[in-house]
Amino acid sequence: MNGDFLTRMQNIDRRVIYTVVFLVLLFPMFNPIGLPLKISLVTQKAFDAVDALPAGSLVMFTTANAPGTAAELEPQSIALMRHAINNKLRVVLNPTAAESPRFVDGYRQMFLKAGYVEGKDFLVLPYLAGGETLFGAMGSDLKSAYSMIAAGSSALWDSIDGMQDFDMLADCGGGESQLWALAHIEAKHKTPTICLITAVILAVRQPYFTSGQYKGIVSGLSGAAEYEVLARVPGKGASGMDAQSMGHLWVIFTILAGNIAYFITKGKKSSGGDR
Amino acid sequence: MKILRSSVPIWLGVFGGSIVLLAMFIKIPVHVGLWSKWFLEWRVILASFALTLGAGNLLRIHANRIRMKREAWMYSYVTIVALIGYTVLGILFKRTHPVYSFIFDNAYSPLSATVFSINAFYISSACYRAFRARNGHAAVLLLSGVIVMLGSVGIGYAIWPGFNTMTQWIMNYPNSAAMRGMNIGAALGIIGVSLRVIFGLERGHLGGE
Amino acid sequence: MQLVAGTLGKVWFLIAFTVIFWFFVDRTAKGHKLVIRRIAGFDALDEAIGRCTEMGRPVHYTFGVGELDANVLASFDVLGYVSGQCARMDTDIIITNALGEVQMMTEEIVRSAYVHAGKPDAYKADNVRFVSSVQTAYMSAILGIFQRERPGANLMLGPFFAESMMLAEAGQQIGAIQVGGTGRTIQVPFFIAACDYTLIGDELFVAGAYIGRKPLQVGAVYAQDFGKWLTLLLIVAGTILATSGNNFVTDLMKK
Amino acid sequence: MSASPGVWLAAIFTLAIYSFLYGDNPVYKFSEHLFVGLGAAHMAVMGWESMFNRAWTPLYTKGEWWWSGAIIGGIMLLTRWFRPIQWISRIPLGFMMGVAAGLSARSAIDSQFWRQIQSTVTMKLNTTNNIVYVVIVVCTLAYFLFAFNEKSGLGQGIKGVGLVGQYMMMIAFGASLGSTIMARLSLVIGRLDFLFKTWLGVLK
Repeated sequence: MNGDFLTRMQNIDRRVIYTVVFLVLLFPMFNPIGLPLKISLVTQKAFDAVDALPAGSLVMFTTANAPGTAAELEPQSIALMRHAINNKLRVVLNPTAAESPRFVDGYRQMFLKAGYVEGKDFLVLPYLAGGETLFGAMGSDLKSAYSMIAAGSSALWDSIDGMQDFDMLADCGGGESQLWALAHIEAKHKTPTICLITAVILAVRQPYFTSGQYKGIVSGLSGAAEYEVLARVPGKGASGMDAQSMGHLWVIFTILAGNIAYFITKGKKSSGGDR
Repeated sequence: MKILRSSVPIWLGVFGGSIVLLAMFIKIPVHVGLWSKWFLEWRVILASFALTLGAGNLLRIHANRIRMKREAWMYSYVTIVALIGYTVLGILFKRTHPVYSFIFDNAYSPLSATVFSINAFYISSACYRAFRARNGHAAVLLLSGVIVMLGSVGIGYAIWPGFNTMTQWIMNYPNSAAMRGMNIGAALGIIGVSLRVIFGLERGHLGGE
Repeated sequence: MQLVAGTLGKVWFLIAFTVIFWFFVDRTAKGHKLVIRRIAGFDALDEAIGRCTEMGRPVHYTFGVGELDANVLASFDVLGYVSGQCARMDTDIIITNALGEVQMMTEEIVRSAYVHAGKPDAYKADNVRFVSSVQTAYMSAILGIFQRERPGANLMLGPFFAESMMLAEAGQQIGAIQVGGTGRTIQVPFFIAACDYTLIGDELFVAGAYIGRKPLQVGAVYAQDFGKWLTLLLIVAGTILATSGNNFVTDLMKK
Repeated sequence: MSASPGVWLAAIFTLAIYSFLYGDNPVYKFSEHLFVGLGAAHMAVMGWESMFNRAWTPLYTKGEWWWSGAIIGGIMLLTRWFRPIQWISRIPLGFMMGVAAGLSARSAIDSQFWRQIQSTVTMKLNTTNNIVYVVIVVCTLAYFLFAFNEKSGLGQGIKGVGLVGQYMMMIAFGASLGSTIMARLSLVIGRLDFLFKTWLGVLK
């Protein structure tokens, strides 16, 4: 190894890194390694909270799932829906982001296939814009927030007076909706709340779990995998975990290699790409 | 006329902002709460209207691009056709129309998911550069980053279970505490900036000084 | 008038904040010089614009795709300054927007900055662009703009979501000098990783005071600092008292 | 290999976007421009639907008159398209800014400021972890003090404490970056899963 090689390595073409990321992720998808899966406390608690609900309990599922984040949120949501179906829970599906209604259609099909009756065992609310404002409106008066749903059109909807009738609120998204759920619904009605989130925001949501405001958190693809194991509903989450581990290993390797090269060539001038 | 142009927008902002803020504290008179509710709802509708204007701006820019034959102008036709065609389809035939759903599922969704996933490549190359122990700050960043990376996937646990414990600790203490400090600071900044609007002192966004 | 339960403390805090705000506004207006510590991110703005002028490349400015909030408003102060400088130096500035209302406001800000700089004709309406309110579509368009128009500086100040990483890395790839800043603290790490200068959290909100030094804005910074001193006091006193079993501060804050 | 035209289309778009990682090219340009158009259209459709559901229907069928404020404001915004009366659009714009400021201040005071302090002051300094936590909050906050003279003794002190805070923030940033890599990799895994399982069918 000479200094030239090391300098070049520090300023390695991005495309090399990209290609290896692809390969490293693909390899374990074809050759599963079966690395251990450790169930984290947040997922365990989320599962426990749902599992403790007796059959017929009413769950509100607010989702801000969007194509961009679906790779993480969709496996979680599907695991939760299947768990709900197995435990015979009644569910109100509520798309809260403009890109979510298509995903909710998918869950609707799942319920119909499982023999649920729309309007009696489960319900799909229309999408309304508003973000935080919408959560505020739901918390203060659910029925008037959705006043466009005519009375008598659904037995389930008619039996609900407001958020106080729900036994659980599950909020799914990669944005701020979990905070709105806390501020406007959990704080007001003490509805047990869990959230399904992208792994990125776990760091900032964890304090709310510690304080007991969330009963549990399903976070990222690993959360989905753990939930699938707990609820015994195998799905996409578990199959991606090996690839994740390998991807991580590669990133750590590049970082270490980069640092070693940096220290050996330290003092020599490195050109570009190193700001 | 001058008042309508320059002062009315500011004072409406002052009125709207203070009602929304006061509604947090004041229970009686009841109007404050009711008006605040209305104002917040109006804002959502107004944002939808503003989005239409945004789409109009997009159309104008792409039309100009075609007119002036700027770089990559041919592609502007694609944007214009997609924008007008898909909007008409969605409004006239509703989102539930099979063609609308087909495009959403097989063009919009994969495009969106793939663009988002480019983040993975970008973050790995950014980390490659950022995680280099050039100075004290960078060394600290590097160390905590690598520990958390190892602690959050199965392979780290397989190498040494301690990574998992350390990750939990970093997340719950230094990370959570520093984030809290930053949040409190930022909150005060937000309050300062917002009050300037509520006091009617800001007018740059309305073309004023 | 009746207060909502549990908000008395907050009301008093806001009143104190307002009083201090106006007190310092008054002082600065009367000519007292008030000091603010150095913030490298703002000092870098001129360097960034200067480099663009030298290289003949445009400046790119963005607020990200977040909602219209205090982050955007603080960023407006910076935009006003930057677009004025660009007008003076005859450097193009491209602004990309994700919200209709912010698009309209930026049009006003940039246009009036050009007018104030004495170059109303140099204002290019097509450079204040609405791109998309869909986060990923916005990202894909920016990737394209960066490759094709090659901005020499990329200024990202506002309420960012996941687009922060992509914007910063894409800018890094074309060798743009970058300043990133957001009050959404969760996005700060990505700016740290890929930007030359980062404004962390509250630093963004002193933009107006730091750049413009207008009495009103400097007053707000002093009020913000008062809030921080108060917080420090509450935390130190509160935790020490709590350790000895006294819940005075906790109870006080519940009122 | 899938026989569905939809899957093929999706696969082509996936590859088109990934081609940008190699470099800008016509296929990417096409996809990008298409996506920008579709995105704006979808938002317009959702906006229209929401406006209709949320404002127009209650106004028209239930006589909730106050929705008319939003609709009139919206129409005022549209004057932006007509130069001579463009200034009218500033009226709703000013209103929107005010409401946004009010809402921002509201959530900042409550959840970001007050409640964060509240949950800190209840901490008892009887475990190392709690002491570490409180010290870090204090140091970080000190970094964000602005109004002081850097040359004075007090200023030097604040700067010193702030420097410790800065190091603590670096730990937090490192942790965020580290945990984000995982989240982002999942997104690529999702796409690879689609390409090799749904489209090519070579992955079981």
